[in-house]
Amino acid sequence: MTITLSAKEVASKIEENFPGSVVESSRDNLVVRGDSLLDVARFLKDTEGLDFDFLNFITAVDYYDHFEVVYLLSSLEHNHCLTVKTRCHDRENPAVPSVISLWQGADFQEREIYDLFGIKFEGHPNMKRIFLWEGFEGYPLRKDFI
Amino acid sequence: MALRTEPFVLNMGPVHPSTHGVFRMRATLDGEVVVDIEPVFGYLHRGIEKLAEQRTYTGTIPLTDRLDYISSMSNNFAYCLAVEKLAGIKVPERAEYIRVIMAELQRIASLLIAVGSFLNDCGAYFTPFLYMFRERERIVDLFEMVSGQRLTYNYMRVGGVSQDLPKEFMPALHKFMNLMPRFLDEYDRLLMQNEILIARAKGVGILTREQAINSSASGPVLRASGVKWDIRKADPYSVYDRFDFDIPAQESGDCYDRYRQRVEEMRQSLRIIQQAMEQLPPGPVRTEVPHLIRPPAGEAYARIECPKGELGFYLVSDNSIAPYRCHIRPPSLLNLTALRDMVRGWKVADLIIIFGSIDITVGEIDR
Amino acid sequence: MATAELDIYHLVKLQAVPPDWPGGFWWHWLFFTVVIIGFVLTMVMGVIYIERRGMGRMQSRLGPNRTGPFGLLQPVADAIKVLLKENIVPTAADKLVHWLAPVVAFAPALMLFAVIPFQNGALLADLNIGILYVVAISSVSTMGIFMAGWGSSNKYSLLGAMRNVAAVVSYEIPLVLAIVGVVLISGSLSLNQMVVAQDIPFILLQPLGFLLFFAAGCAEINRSPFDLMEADSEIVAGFHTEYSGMKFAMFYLVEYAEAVAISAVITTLFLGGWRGPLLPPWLWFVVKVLLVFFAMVWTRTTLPRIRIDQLMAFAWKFLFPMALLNLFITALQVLADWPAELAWAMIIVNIAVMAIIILIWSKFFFRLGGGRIEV
Amino acid sequence: MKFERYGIGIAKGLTVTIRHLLRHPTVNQYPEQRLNISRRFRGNELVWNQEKCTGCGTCAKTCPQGAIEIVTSTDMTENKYVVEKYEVDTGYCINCGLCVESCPYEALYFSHAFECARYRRGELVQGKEDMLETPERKVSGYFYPDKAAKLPKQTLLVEKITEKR
Repeated sequence: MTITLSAKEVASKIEENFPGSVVESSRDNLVVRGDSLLDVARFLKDTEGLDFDFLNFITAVDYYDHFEVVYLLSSLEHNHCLTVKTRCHDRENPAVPSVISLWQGADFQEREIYDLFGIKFEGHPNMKRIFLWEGFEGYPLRKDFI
Repeated sequence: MALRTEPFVLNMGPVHPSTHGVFRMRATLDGEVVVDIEPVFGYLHRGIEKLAEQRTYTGTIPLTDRLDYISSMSNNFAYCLAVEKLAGIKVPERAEYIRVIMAELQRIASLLIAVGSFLNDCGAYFTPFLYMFRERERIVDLFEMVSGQRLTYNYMRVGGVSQDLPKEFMPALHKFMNLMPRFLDEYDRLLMQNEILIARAKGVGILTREQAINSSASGPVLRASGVKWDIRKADPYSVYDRFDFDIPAQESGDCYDRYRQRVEEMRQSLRIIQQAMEQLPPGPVRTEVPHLIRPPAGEAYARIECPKGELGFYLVSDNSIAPYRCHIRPPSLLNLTALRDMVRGWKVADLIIIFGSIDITVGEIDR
Repeated sequence: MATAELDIYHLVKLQAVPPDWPGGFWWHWLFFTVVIIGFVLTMVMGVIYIERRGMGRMQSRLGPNRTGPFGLLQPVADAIKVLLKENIVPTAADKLVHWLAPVVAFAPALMLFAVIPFQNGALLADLNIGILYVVAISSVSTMGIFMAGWGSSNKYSLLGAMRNVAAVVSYEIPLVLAIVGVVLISGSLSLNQMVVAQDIPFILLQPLGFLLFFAAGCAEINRSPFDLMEADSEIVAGFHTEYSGMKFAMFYLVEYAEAVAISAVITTLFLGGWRGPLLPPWLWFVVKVLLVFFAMVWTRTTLPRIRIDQLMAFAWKFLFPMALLNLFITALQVLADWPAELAWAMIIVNIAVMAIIILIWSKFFFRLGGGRIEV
Repeated sequence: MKFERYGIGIAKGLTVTIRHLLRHPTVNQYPEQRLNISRRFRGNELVWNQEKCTGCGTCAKTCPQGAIEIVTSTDMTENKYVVEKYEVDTGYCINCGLCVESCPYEALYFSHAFECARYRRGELVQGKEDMLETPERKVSGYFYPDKAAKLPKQTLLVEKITEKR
């Protein structure tokens, strides 16, 4: 049975290594600050007990005042999974560090989020639209795009 | 004196006999050797995630039929699981078993197409494809008897299934069950040990274990690379923990192993259906769920082992009648991530086979 | 060998049909030209029908049965449909080469039939170097196919044409060596004499030669497992992607005419052309040609395609050495002057030799390339 | 080709195809031989029962495509709205069946006919009058088991003995 790790204990571990990077950690969601996302992700992937080697999916949700990028990580040997979120409040050009260096699976999903939400992922080699054509202006999945 | 050849770009355009739908690859070739490949998506983008935000929870079910239109029963299943997890709805026993039987029949039908089109890409001139469609026809007949349609079933509802099985379903399923294993054996005799196919597919397009995990591949592609990871065993949903079946896995992760992996999985699905038929309890098939469900605000992610891999629905609800956000984890798109590394250095003919062995449906890639 | 003792005098008496049969030379020429063209076109129609109907039934579907009784007029319907289609020439195409390619490809397929005997002595030109003429002419059609590939300035057809040239060049050698084996036994190059000399069909005396010739022949006209030139799942339709209308009909004709030609050569060389107990000789010839063609349809329905570098490896590393070995053993047998009565022992020896050579060669010597190149 | 099995695999494959020559093909000739479709078939036409329909408009609200257009007059005769206009644009309809399931008065059914192609896009719109039940527009058994019992049994490929394995 896949155990969803409780965000609290993982948050405490992250706090030790990267002070001030966890913005909010309630029972089931763990919100990490945007700029320290990459180190937290590397920490989650490489530490012995956690080793989240499988990235299930990345998606984004538009909550009008901020965007929330949701990562679901899971580990195939320990069979546990964790949801990590990060928020970006700037609506003009939101940016989140790209995790493609850790999980190659993030490649198309980050391009899709950029294409439909407009959230740029720094460090992504091929940051282009994936579904819509280059000349398309506006980002369809935003709540204000009618 | 090295012969100076400069690579040219070959456009395996949206209209190409073996791109399984409107999918385009810009392949840079040096003679016959593939130097680089860049997939181009978006020809079938219908914006299903945006549409889902304007439809009620029940109205989105016909939308999920059109995602991976070759296995729409599994899409319904995943979506209904997600909504039930979000709203905390309990599904009656009989509905659970009917869902398992339908999902496994859909797995066989979808894997039949995957294997049929892979062998057709290898060059066996349509024969395996037509044999496969003859067997798929028997399953689609059963689906038509139950749901009324042959491709977009729209059979499962939040809280169970829309209608109970008709009387003549079980005898027909019994007939199908004792016909199918013999077909799979005949199918092995046709091409499994064929020397030409072995020469063409063995050792071609190898996806190593680490590469598969790192590029979030799932389903037969992941298991063919030697990772024994199947959501029906690792994270059993619905009543899958009551059946005993095993997870086949191959070792080297080349095209031939993916083909063999899919044939093995069909045999395991037959075992599951056999057990599910015996344990099918009587009773209601649907809990009383209001037509316009208003799940409490929150989010939920439910995933199933669909024929292509791990299909998941991430639903965010704000206690209104329509989902606030509905993200679909597309196994076909994520299995394609490693296509570029698998294909570089092989020939044009291998590019087609490797692409065929990943088995994608464009409806699920572009959503 | 028994046949080597037959002197020329005896051979001439055997000929039922005198060389210039219906009157003078010109009558003979006119009669046989009409017969050949009529024969090739009707055989192509029949062969298209057999392929579509046979493949249909093998794929548990019906195959054409709407046009005419049992769908017999389907090839005619195809021809009319293709003739009425618009003749599109791509703008960037090299007009002349594009237009000329089908003709250059079709002419040799037709010319091949000049030396094929329908009945004892009944052939357009009883050349005494018949088989050499066949080999020479059959490689001219590659020019046409390459012109088509280059002329239509389309990347897919260029790939198809390049593959065709590579395949035909490397399969010419096993083809010719297999023929030399037969020539050694029959003692003459003329196809007519070969059939006359076939008291025992050469397929029994030369089983390995037959297999080599069948494989190399299939590769030459890109059928069954070697149909890379117009591999529809990879390079759309190979060299005739950009052809439509009349020109496509010509290429369609070329493909099947060459298939009939190669089957005709196989029947003449190995299955004892027109020789057969009851039926009239020319009917035997037609039945055997259709039988060999059905074998091609059968392999085309079942076997997947092999890759271009495997095609080359198969030609150079498998067929070519086997052909040399076969030639060497046949030469030994001819020198050993085997008595005619013990012919059946010869058959068993040859079949055993074939089995041994294939086993040894495929077990130890034949390695396939890895296929992946560091890019 | 490594022939380590000396072509036996190829030979086995060839026997499978040649054996198919002796078997009965699984196809049937559509216009002449017709199969019975499923009793629950969701044909691409709707059948509407004028008496039972109270004009509540639930079907129009449930349709995900908004293909049903219903206009009722305001006067209530024996607590039923008089339906003036009831149109289904079968061009938009995706045959999902949610309207038939949601109708509280069982006034809406699917039709059992599947040959409803039209030449003009305008003809796809089904008006009020050509949605009533007629002998050739039979009612499909989708969601109504009693109506399904009256329809002919579905022909299944499983039961058609086409080949002995």
